[in-house]
Amino acid sequence: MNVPMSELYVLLPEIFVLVMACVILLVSVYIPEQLRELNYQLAQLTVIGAAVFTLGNSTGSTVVVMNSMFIHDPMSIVLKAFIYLITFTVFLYSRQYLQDRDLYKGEYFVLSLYAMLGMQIMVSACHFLTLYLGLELLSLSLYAMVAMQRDSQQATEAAMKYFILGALASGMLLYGISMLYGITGTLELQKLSAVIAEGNIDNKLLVFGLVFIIVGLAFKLGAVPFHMWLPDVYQGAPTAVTLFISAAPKLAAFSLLMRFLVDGLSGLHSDWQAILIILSILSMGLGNIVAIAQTNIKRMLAYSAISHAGYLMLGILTATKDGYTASMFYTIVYALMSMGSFGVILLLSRAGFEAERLDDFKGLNERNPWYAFIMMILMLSMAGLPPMLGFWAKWSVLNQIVLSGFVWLAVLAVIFSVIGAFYYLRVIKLMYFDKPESTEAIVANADMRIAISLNGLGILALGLFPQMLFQICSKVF
Amino acid sequence: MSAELPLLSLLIWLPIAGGVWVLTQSKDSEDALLVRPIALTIAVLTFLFSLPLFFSFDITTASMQFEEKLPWIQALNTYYHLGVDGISMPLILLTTFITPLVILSAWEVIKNRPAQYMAAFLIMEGLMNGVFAALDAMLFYVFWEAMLVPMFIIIGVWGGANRIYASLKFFLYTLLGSVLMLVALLYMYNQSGGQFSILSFHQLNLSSTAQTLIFLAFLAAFAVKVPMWPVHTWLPDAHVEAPTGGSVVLAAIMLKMGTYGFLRFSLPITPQASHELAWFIILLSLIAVVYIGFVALVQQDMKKLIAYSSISHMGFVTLGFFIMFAILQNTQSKDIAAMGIEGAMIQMISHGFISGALFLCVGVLYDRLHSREISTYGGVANTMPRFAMFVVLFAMANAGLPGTSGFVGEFMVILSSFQANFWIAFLASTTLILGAAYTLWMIKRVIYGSIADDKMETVGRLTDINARETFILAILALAVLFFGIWPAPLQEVMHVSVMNLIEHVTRSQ
Amino acid sequence: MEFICLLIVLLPLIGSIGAGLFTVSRKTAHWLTNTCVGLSFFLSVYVFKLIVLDKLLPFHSGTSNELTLYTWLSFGKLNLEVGFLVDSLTAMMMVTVTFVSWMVHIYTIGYMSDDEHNWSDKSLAGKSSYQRFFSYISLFTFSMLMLVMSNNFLQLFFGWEAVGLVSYLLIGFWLQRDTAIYANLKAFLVNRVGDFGFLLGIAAVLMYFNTLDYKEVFALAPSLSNVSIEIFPDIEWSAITIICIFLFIGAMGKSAQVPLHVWLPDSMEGPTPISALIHAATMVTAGVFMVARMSPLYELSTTALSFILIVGAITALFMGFLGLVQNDIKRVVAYSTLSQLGYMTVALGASAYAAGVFHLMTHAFFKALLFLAAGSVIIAMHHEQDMRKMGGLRKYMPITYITALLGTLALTGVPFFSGFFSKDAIIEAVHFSYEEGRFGAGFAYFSLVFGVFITSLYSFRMFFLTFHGKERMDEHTRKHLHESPVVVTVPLILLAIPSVLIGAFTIEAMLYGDFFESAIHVAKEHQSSHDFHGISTFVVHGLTQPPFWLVLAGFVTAYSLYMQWTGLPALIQSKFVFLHKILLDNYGFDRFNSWFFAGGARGLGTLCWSVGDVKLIDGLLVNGSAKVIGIFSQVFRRIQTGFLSQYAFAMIIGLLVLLGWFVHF
Amino acid sequence: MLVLSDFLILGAVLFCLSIAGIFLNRKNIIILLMCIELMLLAVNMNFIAFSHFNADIAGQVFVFFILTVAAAEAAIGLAILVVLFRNKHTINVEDLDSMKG
Repeated sequence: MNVPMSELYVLLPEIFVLVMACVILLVSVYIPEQLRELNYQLAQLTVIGAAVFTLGNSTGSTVVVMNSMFIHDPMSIVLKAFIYLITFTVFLYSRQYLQDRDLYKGEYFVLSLYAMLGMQIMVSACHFLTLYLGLELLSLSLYAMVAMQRDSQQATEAAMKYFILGALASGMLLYGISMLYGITGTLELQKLSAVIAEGNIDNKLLVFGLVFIIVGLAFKLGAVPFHMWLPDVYQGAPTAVTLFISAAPKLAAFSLLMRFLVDGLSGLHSDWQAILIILSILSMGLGNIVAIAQTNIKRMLAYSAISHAGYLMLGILTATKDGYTASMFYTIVYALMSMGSFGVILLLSRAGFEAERLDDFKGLNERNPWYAFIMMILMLSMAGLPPMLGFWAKWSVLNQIVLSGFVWLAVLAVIFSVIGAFYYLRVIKLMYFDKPESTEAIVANADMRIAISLNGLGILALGLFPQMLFQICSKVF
Repeated sequence: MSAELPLLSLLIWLPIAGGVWVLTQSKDSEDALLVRPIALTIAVLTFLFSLPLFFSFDITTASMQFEEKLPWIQALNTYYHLGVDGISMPLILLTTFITPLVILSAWEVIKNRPAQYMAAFLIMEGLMNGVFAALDAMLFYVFWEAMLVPMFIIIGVWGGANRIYASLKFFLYTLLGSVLMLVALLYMYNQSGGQFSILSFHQLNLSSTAQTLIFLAFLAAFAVKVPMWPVHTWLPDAHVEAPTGGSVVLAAIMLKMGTYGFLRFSLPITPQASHELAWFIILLSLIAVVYIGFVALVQQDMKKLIAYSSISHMGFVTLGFFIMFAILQNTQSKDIAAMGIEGAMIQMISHGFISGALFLCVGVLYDRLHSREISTYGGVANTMPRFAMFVVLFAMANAGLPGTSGFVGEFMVILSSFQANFWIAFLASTTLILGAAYTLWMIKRVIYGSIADDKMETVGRLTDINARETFILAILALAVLFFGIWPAPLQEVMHVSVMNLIEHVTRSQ
Repeated sequence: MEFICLLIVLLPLIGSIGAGLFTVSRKTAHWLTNTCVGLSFFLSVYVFKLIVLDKLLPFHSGTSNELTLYTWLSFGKLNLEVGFLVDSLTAMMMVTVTFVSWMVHIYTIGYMSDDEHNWSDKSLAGKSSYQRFFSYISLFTFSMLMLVMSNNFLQLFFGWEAVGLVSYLLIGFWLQRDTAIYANLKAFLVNRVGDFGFLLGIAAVLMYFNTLDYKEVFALAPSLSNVSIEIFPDIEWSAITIICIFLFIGAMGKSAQVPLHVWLPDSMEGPTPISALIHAATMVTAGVFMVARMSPLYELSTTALSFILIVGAITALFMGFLGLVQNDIKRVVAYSTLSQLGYMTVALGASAYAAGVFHLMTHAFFKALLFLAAGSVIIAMHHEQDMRKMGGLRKYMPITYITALLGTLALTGVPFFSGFFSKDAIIEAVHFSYEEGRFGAGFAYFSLVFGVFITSLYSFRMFFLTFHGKERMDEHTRKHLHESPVVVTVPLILLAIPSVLIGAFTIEAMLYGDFFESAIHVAKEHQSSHDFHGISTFVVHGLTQPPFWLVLAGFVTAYSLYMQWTGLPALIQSKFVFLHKILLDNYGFDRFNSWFFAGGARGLGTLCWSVGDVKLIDGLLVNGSAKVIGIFSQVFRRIQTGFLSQYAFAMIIGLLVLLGWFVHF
Repeated sequence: MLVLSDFLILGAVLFCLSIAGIFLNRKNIIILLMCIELMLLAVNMNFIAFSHFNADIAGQVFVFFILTVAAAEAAIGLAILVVLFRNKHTINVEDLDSMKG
């Protein structure tokens, strides 16, 4: 079969990333110690290039290529754009940290790039096969990245857990896919929804498949009760990796939900709506409540991630365009916030010292008011307090569920968010009200400082003027 | 009639910008000598800018004045919409009036990171002005919530021994209230066809169940802020732990936001529910007046005592608001209803002066002996006669002595509530006795008496208030006396708006 | 004229501010205040002349006796204003107040001259006490004038509480004395209890008349005579009665009527000039004045009048008894004041307002005189107030002696002395209303008449114990005994004159003339038909009446007990030890109050706080919920066991639950 | 003659076996890896059955991909296992509990 050039052109970013990843892999094998910067520079170059290619081809129209396996639509463009942005920033943040820990090798970048590639594919997949492959590409790279710090017991343990459970989850996902395939006889999402729309299929069978698929998705998203891997992985993985896991894949997971539930199974929305409600309530509740008891900030943020997954689903479960917009907005905002928070953790960590205990934040305001301020913005934003960006994220999803009549769910959500506010405030409390344990200055190279400041201030500025971001998201659907 | 230069925006952003600037001045706390004048200048400037609000205010109209309207987030159809009427304008003036005093009161007292302290207050001033000036629900909510943060920091950083507990309690308590309000706002946003203009909310006609739910949601937010019994327990803790300035702002301004909310949201948006649940609010208010009065009586900590007295005074405010319905039922006289509401509003303002002044007085003592316990003192008048004079004056004002602003509000509220129901007035009037009892008993134990021998080293060595402190207290004393002797100017500005409010409420029932 | 009236009020205020707020020398302080008050006295006299003698209307170029200064607040039709109403009653009060006040100002120069001794040397407050004192009494004069000249309830209440404030400040003037600061708190709170009723009364007035202006209220009053209010479910009260009784509760507080009298004896902790000015002559009579002012209302409710009658009678009699057992010279006078206030109140209750006010005036003079005399004695005795340590002062301080004698005679009501006329008038009135059959009048009549005996008994007892008999003070004091300085004696003399004469001069005008025509309104059926045939006949008639003989009896008893058989009192005391206890205990009022009200309130407060706030609301609800969440989080984190198999298990369970929930084959 | 349901049941049984294996097995991680392979096989069984009975080739293509991924998965899994063993000197599932709560 021959693929026309135009279709390849659509695939250009993915191809480019793939090629570059392989290049870096080879380069990193042959270059000597002192040239390691090269990996980093190449990796960043790759990301930038991919961004250029993607945005360069961002006609508002939707293109389906590769025998309707690969879709190129506004949503995929926006999500990819943010994935690039996040990956770029993640590289920037992690640099120092990796150097301190002798992880500043090719692997990290290669694997991240493969993971990014996986996400790109997931984001613009419109066929079960591409979805599955993208997912696996992402997951496998992540497993490896978690285990990358070979001498760390925790890291390897986390990797193991992540791997086993991940495999289990994708197994279930596959099983669900196979079911749907069997029932509908197609693997294409559009066809699938069309077939369901005809409505001469026994709903029960579909729901049977649906449940398996949702389990797979919920695992990726870290929704209760499929969240178990999340705290351990966040805690165990090297912070640089946690940073990556906590940010970009959320976007991919969101697109996964969208592709499966909305593009594919919109016919069953009454069913998955109910399931999502249950999952989101559980996630918001358990995430916020258990986070209170944590003493390790990475673990705390893990639980907060779980609760955020709950809020994230609120938008989708309304099964309306505005709902999807809201959820997308939420996901993007969350990714940015979480990136910032882990960035600050990286900032405080030094060679041989992981700033993972909450107590490591004690008296940060005295050690360095500026970073304390940034962290405060991030925490307040996570807590969903105006005028931070996080507030508008919560606002948009709440607004959607109120609009679609789930006022009780909204009330529940805000009450959980108040409970959640407690542990974010505790971080602020530690930074501002307590005396520092160590007084040594915080060193970071300029690009890092600038990036983290931009990240924090961006959260604030976008919080004051969220118009732009709202528009971007609302254009998608 | 909007002024040439955007006054309200100025009142909001000048302090905030100034605060940020002050923050940047603070490399270390030594160069504070620079920081303080800057902060003070900004605060005073803000006050000066707020004066035109009062003097070029048109008291013949109930419509919004000094309006500003810019698109903010088109996606949500919310606007940067500011404006004041007779209800909000006095409160803005109160804010701009109190803040300079607060900053002045911290002059050489705050040694630990003064820049951040001053900045926090300036920023808070801006945010509070925002709350009072906002005519867009979302804008209002943003200011309303954002305000918590500086206060949280102030209590937590410069607070007393138990400050962590107090600050978290303050924050979460208020947050819990306001998030419910957020849901209500969202609900109305959808009801009103996707707009956030408060004034358009006033025009909604909601089903009675919806009204009740919305009313309760608002109640959750405002009752906590006011605070009304039984959600008041954060206040004493917050006051006790907060630094003097914090207590002043908290008591003088923040509490007013709750009551302001009732006027701006609850009454006009859900008149029917307000009417149906008025008895409930009145009940809570009376409990606040009587029960809290008794509680205040037995406090051993001066700040706690004043905090409790604030709660009981705020009980008068809520009473004055919601007695309206009963009055309109008994006597169709809207004037009397207005009397109740305006009395309550005057009570808000005067309580701002009085409680602020009392907290400053406690602060004066605290700065000298670092104790808030009543038992630490006794016979202070012997060593600080000038101070004693002020304290007694403010205490009397707090006890509602005619000729001081403290009297006006209580008088009007009692007079009007008598027309609603004898027993309400009866219970409300008990504050005459209780208020005098707890205030003057404290005065007796702190100010009067001879200095016990074991206190010769502490109380015996007290130095009388210096020029700065005298100035602050004198200004407040003047305000208290002026509005006590001639409250008309204050009442004129609010009258039309209040009448309009009453009209609106009665009409939309 | 407007300007003059304004001046009368403001001069004392200016004096007060000048002496109080600015640091001035003692000289400046007393000159300033004295001139101010003196001036306002003369101006008052001028006004009195114009109004009473020339029968002019003061304001708006002689067209009205009402003047509005400014609008305090206004709601639509309802205006709350500050203004003056100056008629004969007001004018009389103005003169009395300013005169007594002026006297006291002068007297104070001498009395407070060595005030430093009352302060511990470290106390800064002691340094400026002299100036402060003048500032206070001038402030009092201002407030009192505001009260009497007011033309509406609002301003009345203002003055009402303002005098309360000053009294609070002055009772606690020696703030180093625990007794003093206890007394002033007590005084203020008890007065507040009264004001509590008063305020409700005002609220009721506003409700039924929809105005607070005297004139309008009085005009509307008759039309409301049959409006009724339902305070307790289905128990109807006449609105007027409610208003009157509530207002009178205020009067009970200020004018120290049983059971709100408890503050007055303790108020003697204040310096003597204060006791004279505030707690005898002027402030305590505010209640009487108020009721007289409200006569158009009270006339409409015999219920209220009877209530007043009975309260007054009880006060008059039982407070008199207490005077018998006191040894503190000032306390004797204080209790006599209480009982005299009872007389006035009874007069009001008998709707003989004129008589009441008449007695108010005479009493103001002679009681101020007695207090100042007592003060002069106290100075001489170096602040020793116990009569048992006095005696035989006559030869040391003749002027004081004479004036005190005159005062005593006036108080006991010996013919031709002012007290005689006023008291007889009252008794007459009560007798009339007894015939008229007003409820409680009989009791009142009896207690007043018997009260006369008591009065003369304790008065002469005090007189003899102080000035006659053998000298019981210690050597040191005796050596330094001498007549008080001129600034003290002059006021005594100046006060003695009216104490003796004023009654005879003014009785015709005030009781039987049209003096109060415009001011006081008495319903036809309540007016006594007696008409006046000149002083002499009045006196002759008086001689035939029991009161006169009772005065004599009192004198004789006192003489025989305290001059002749001086052992007797002790004997009687031991015989009636129980009775004596009760009297000393002031019928247990104080103990009851401090146990029930003070203690009860504190107990209730503690309960509300420690149980209600701390335990229930804070402990259970607030911290409780926080704890619960904490517990939850501890429990839930257990789920995260760290074992792979459990993680997998959780997922499987989740899967199965979802399947079970949503897939039903 | 075999019908679709037979294959599906077989697939289901295999799937259940693998799941049971994952959370019943408390000892050896290698067994977990095997279970995962088994699970993928179960899925493959489904796919093949369906694609055969639906006469649609896509299912079988999918299976090839699954097999490939499974291989990769196994590789990574074993790699992690080796690292783990080097650190902990055990491959006992019970011992992977350093992080909890």
